[in-house]
Amino acid sequence: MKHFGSAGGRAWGTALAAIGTLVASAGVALAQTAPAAAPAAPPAPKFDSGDTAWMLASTALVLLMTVPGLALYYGGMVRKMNVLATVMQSFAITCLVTVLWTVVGYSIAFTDGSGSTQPFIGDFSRVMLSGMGLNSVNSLASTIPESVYMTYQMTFAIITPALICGSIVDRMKFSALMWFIGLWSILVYSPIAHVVWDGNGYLAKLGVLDFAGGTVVHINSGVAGLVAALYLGKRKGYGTQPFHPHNLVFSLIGASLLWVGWFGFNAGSAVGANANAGMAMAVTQIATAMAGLAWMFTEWMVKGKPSVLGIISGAVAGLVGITPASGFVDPEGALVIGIACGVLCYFSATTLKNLLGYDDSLDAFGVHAVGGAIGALLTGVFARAAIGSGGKGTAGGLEGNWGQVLLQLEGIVGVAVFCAIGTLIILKVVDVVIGLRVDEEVERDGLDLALHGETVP
Amino acid sequence: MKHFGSAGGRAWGTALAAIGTLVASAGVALAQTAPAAAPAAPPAPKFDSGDTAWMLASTALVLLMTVPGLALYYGGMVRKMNVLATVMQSFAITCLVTVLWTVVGYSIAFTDGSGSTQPFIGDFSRVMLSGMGLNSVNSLASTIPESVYMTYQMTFAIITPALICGSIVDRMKFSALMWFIGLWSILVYSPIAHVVWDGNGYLAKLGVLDFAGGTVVHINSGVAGLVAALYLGKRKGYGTQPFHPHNLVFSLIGASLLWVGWFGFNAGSAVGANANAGMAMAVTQIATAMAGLAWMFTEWMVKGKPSVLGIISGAVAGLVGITPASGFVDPEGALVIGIACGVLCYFSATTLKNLLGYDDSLDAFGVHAVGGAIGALLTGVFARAAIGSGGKGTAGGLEGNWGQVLLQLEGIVGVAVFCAIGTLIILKVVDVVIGLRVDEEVERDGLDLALHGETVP
Amino acid sequence: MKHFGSAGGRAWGTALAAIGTLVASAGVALAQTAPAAAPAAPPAPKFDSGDTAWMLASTALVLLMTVPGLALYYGGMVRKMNVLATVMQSFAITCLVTVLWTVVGYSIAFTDGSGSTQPFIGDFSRVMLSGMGLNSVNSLASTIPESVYMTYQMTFAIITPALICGSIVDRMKFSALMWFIGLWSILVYSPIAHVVWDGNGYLAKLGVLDFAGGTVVHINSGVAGLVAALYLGKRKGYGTQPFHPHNLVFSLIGASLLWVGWFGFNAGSAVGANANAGMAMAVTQIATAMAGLAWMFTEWMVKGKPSVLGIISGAVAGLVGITPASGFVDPEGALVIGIACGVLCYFSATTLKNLLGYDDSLDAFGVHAVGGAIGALLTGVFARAAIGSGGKGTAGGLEGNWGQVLLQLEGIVGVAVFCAIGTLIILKVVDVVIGLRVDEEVERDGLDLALHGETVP
Amino acid sequence: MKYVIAIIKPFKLDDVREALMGLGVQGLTVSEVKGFGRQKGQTEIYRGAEYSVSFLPKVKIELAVVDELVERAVETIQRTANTGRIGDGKVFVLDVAQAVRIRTGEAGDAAL
Amino acid sequence: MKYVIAIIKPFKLDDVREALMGLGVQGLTVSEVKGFGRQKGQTEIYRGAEYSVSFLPKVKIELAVVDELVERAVETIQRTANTGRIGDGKVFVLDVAQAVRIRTGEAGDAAL
Amino acid sequence: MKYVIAIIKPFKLDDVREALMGLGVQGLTVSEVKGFGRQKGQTEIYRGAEYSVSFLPKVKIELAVVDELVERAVETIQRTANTGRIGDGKVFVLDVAQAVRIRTGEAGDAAL
Ligand SMILES: Nc1ncnc2c1ncn2[C@@H]1O[C@H](COP(=O)(O)OP(=O)(O)O)[C@@H](O)[C@H]1O
Ligand SMILES: Nc1ncnc2c1ncn2[C@@H]1O[C@H](COP(=O)(O)OP(=O)(O)O)[C@@H](O)[C@H]1O
Ligand SMILES: Nc1ncnc2c1ncn2[C@@H]1O[C@H](COP(=O)(O)OP(=O)(O)O)[C@@H](O)[C@H]1O
Repeated sequence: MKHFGSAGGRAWGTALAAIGTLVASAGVALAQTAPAAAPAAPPAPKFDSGDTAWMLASTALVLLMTVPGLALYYGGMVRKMNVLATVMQSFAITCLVTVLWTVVGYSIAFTDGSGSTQPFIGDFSRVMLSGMGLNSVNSLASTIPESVYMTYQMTFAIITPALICGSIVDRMKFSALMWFIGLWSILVYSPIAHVVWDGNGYLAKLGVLDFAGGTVVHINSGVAGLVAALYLGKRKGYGTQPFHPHNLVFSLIGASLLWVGWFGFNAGSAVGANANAGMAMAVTQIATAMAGLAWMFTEWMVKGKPSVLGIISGAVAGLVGITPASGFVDPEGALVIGIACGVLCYFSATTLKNLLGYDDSLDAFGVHAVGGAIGALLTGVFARAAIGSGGKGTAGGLEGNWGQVLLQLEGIVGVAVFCAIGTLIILKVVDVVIGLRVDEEVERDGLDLALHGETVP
Repeated sequence: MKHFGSAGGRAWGTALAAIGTLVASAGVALAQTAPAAAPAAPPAPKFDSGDTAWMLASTALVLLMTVPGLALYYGGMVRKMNVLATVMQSFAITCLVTVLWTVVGYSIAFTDGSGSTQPFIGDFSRVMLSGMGLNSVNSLASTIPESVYMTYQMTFAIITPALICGSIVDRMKFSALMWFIGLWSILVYSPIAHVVWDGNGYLAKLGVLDFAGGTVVHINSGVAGLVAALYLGKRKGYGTQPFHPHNLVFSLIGASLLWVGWFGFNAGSAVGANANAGMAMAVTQIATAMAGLAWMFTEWMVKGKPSVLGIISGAVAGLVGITPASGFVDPEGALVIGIACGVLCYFSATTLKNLLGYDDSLDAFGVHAVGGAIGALLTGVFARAAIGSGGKGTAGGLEGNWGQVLLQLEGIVGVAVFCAIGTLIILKVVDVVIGLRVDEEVERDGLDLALHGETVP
Repeated sequence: MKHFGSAGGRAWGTALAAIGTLVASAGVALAQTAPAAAPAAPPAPKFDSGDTAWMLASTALVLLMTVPGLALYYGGMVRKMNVLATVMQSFAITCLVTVLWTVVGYSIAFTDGSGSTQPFIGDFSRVMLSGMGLNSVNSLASTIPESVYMTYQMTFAIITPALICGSIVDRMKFSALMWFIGLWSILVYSPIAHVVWDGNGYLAKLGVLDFAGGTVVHINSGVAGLVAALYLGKRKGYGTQPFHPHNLVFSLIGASLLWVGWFGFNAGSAVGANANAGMAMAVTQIATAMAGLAWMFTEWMVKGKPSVLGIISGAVAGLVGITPASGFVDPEGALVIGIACGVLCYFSATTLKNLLGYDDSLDAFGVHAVGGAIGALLTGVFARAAIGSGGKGTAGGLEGNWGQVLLQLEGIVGVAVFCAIGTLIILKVVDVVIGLRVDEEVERDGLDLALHGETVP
Repeated sequence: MKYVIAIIKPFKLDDVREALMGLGVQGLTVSEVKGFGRQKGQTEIYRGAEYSVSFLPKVKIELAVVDELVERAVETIQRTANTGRIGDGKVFVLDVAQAVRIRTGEAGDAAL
Repeated sequence: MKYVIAIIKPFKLDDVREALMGLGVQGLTVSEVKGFGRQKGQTEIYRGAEYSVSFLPKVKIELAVVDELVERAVETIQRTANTGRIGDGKVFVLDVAQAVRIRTGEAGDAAL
Repeated sequence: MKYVIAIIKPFKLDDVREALMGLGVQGLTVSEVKGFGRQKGQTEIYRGAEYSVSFLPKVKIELAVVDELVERAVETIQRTANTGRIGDGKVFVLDVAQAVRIRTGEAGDAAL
């Protein structure tokens, strides 16, 4: 429990200070550009071609998740007049974050850093990817070229902010979104990725388990989504007018591509083509399917009909839930995680949301934050020593180590709080400077024509 | 010829008995759950990272075939009012079969089994995937982790029953479908997979060649589809009202993803990244393209116009036909198989169907069973010793071994008969218990709204 | 500069003669069919399973680019009445070129050839892929089976002519297209692939850098497109009636799949799972995103709104531009190439096209030829010795070797001129024999129903 | 001449068209509409939100007919489109002041 | 009986329908149309081409009402669909010669 | 005031709209419809099944015009939409009892 005491509090305070430093020094670093000299080429490392092959493929798979996967998943759910604006968000974020990650994001997230900020952010040695040559290696991925690892992680940096859009569709200005996401990517995503995944990261050192991004990607995006939804307020007509999803066939394509791409996400997080990757793929498949069925049957019982939107939402909830667990649990754990995510996310995206009355439009919070938290906690319960880290992994509660569940809880709370504060500040700044929300008339007549000058038939 | 004599008859009789045993003992096995103790971890096997990489990727590719591939291929062909119900079938089957395969399907299909049932089913040692750890290996795939092989085979177990839906769209209850497919997956698919692919399988031992599932997947699903179509009867208005395909762009996307994913299906069936996989990919591409052209030109000559639905149907027919052959034939064999499948499936899905008058709605039988049978037979003709099994393969008829063609025929007939009987029994049971067909009014006004409470624009 | 002198001129003259020889001897070769005897199997080569795994995956990825990627990218942009005709073109070309490549295209492009034609075409030793067995290897890809390399290159041969269709949609007869593309594939594509990529190729020997096809694929298809657009003339109503794109969601799916698949295109061109592939993937991602943003912001400034069509066009322009450069430049070079392609292709597809008044309908020229030329030139500027060929690459202008830029220019001009002449001749022949353009009424009422007997809703 | 507007259930379209042809009607125009009436729609559910579908898909047939045919046309539509269930639809008849065939410029009954 | 045709802005549909129901109207038929009028559309841009959107999405409501209700129905539509901005649309009233309920064959006011 | 309903070939829409504007018409409403008539459709083929397309895509234009303009409007439509080929369509003219502009409440000719 000690992590929740003052030590933990201080640590997270330092985190905010670290971000302050980041903002300040980024300007400087960018001005100087990067220490241009690539380090004198060390003897060429011997990469594993099989691991490299799988990570190249995984990178493609994770990119597929956002474009066109997420674009379609979200695009099919909004009203006809906002379809293009919605798919545009995913595509533009893909472009924007790619460039920012190249410029500074990767450096913040995945370099060592130094001194007191080291647990929270890296350093600027990879600004503009300087020094990343054919022979360079990131210590987190020793059997593959750094260029592959950088690009692979880039695809995670892309999808996370794109997920947030589920909460703010139909009403946020495109220009404001670009600013919001740009700042959020650098100031919230990169630090949290460092904290959780880098060897020096605060939560990594504590021993919080997050195989593929339950906290970094899903709780992070889901909480940011909720904050943004609350800040923006409801859509005009929400709850009174019918908001007919444009075309659920698009959403089904999107969900399917998310599923397929998620193999790259989870099994790719083994950073190699090995038994860990294989088991991660197996449990991902199992939890996803189980959650799809769980949501479907719950809805069938509660509402009388199993819907397409229901089963695909359940599958996505399962994918989210298994994400932190995928390198640590076995098929039985996966089944339980699947059921839990399917059932609980159903209620969080329907009953809970209606009860509390916020307009988390496409349930980025209700599915991603809730599912991510369930998965992160259950990772603490179901982690098996014989599964993690090539067989030398951390035990979870069922194997006697209940302390892991508390650790997981600290991870969840830490990420959620930091993210919420960071998101709120950024939103406020962008709101003051250029305004977040479109005009009432634009919202009423649709964003597609007003913001992008295009329409769908 | 002896296999068609009494010995063969007895063997297939035993098969049905084996299934009986299966049904009986499954309950017991499930009650005891699995022999929990994972076998004392043997020394970690040395997996080939390249083979593993390719099989991970192949698994993703084959999943892509069903969702969204097959969902779209079928979904685009039905009338607008049934589009969501159709894509729902593929997605829900993906979820359902994943869970069943985890619970018991894999164990039945891909464990050794023992005694007199060994040629027909495995045993229950992998129920709940118990004992499948990081170091375990399936003897059919010695260079990759068992978790990968299990998941890879799972994707085959998924797509096979999903294919059946082509015969029963527009009129089957969703609840009945779930029961039908669930039972069929366990009682028909798993045994047939064992019979054809497991080292101890009856047809495998006979020497029937089926590289990637011409019998197990295509004849099996196509015959089941025909039986289901005959059992259910025609759709209301079939032949008299125009059944306008909703959107052939969706079908084209689906066919394309089937094609791309099929590389995982056929080249993946080499279970490694080797020259066999390469040749399987090459012949798959060639036969598919040839069959697409063959169907297109046939239709162009017969009907006066080359259609989108025609060329994509032809390509799928080619993919089906090359499936059993893909590890055994060379490019010239692939061209012949392509032409044969394109032309003959054209006539079976048009002339023959109209002649016989059954409503195999989207031609699961006309394309998959017919194409699968053509491919299986021609495998016997074109198999080349220098291509199969890394160069030490079985010769086909053209290389003098015409007996192989008879063997292939036995495989086709054996699978078809077993499948037809099993399917009929399951349909009858489900029909009696909950009824198979939707109400007339539901069928007339569309399944989307009535069964799933959703519509497409 | 000498390459532009008479020597260069003579060389290109020989090229045309070589093609003449080709046409003449092809008949003969095909008549004799191939020298059937597969060469006495040499000792089985030791393939790298990781390299093979990546190349198998890459092949699937590049196929994904054409079907359904390009089909949708183009299909979404045309008017509703021509959607099916447009997607049909991509699909049918995929089938047609696969067969032609098998029969003769691969042999022309990727065998050694001999004598004076060697710099321009290969020989007929691989007609019908004869002699390509499990153990054969192409010298350009020594660590993988030849079957994989052949199929991988086939996917390039497929997408190139499919790209041309962007210039001729809405008005070319389907039958004429089949003839045009068939002849073009054999007489233009295969020779140019040989010239640029084969070790004996004229431009390869000169030292022109084209990693993944900036000249072979993009300049080639773009120039052919322009010639065809000029030859065919404008669409009826072009410039006066609104040509509303049917559905830009389809185009966005298409562009996304192009992007994802392009990893196979560019990183696959490293022909292995190594650091070169990794760097190629990284710079591809970066240039694409940068170009997407560049086009979007340019349009935003010029026209007042950022459009979906704009950002996806920009991304494709970036993909095109980085193609020749992807194995040679670092991330900073990629950013510059991205900006240049995004901005310049914007103006070439809008201002320039309107100024000159040709109807390059979906901008195959404006994006592919222009983007390809920009990329090819900037490859000469930004090539870094430490990036190319596993670290032993060619230096570009910025590293002092400005001569490379001239070489690149020769490559561009050589390919463009040869392609233009070849394309024109083929168009003329097909026009005379069967006519290129549909009837006025068919054009007005839509190609879907008239040519293919189908419609979209 | 009269202008007949009929709102019917979509699956009856072909029957009605054929019946009218049998009567000698030479042309008609059809559009997809949504109808609101006594017939109640089902409920669509999207995650938390439920919408009762107040508008049901219907087909609108419009045809101009010569006065002599009107009565029989209306009666034919009524009979053919009838299922006896709520929501079968309506037929309305309006007066036509003038009619012209675009191809020829013919006016009046000759325009049909 | 009169036939009322109203062209309104799409987002007003539900309000208008409810207001008419309040008046006792039992049924109506709706279709999506495109309107051309004083209200000018925005510009759509596709690469080099710019199209000023001359047609704007509107909704057409058609309903037959008994004579007594017509005035109030028209007034209700006018009031409810009104935003005060250009492009609000129009209401037209036409005479009905006859009406039939398909389900029952009832004619005249009883058909509604 | 009259209500003009014209069924035309889709590709003629822009021409007709412009011609009517030239005449001083200020507004009109357009919808996509399917027409059945003398013009025969092509055949659609889906695997084994062939459907002769009896309904062809047409565009319906509706516009209310003041009495003075009616004749010229009809004539303009007829002339502009004419291709001389079968299937060019029809123009029907109906009487309008009342018209209201929703934005202002103006009635009669002032509503247009
Ligand atoms: N007053 C009306 N004016 C125009 N259309 C109407 C009117 N009343 C009903 N309709 C149309 O007729 C359809 C059927 O009407 P409804 O009241 O549901 O059943 P029924 O025709 O059996 O009385 C409605 O969906 C609507 O499209
Ligand atoms: N004369 C007309 N006949 C039929 N419909 C009309 C006519 N004039 C306008 N409309 C319809 O009404 C809509 C609104 O008209 P508009 O002139 O834009 O604004 P307002 O109604 O405020 O005068 C148009 O988009 C069109 O659909
Ligand atoms: N009696 C009618 N009532 C309403 N619409 C009609 C009628 N007759 C024809 N139409 C419409 O006009 C279109 C053209 O009619 P058609 O008979 O094909 O050719 P034409 O106008 O040259 O005689 C039809 O497709 C249909 O939409």
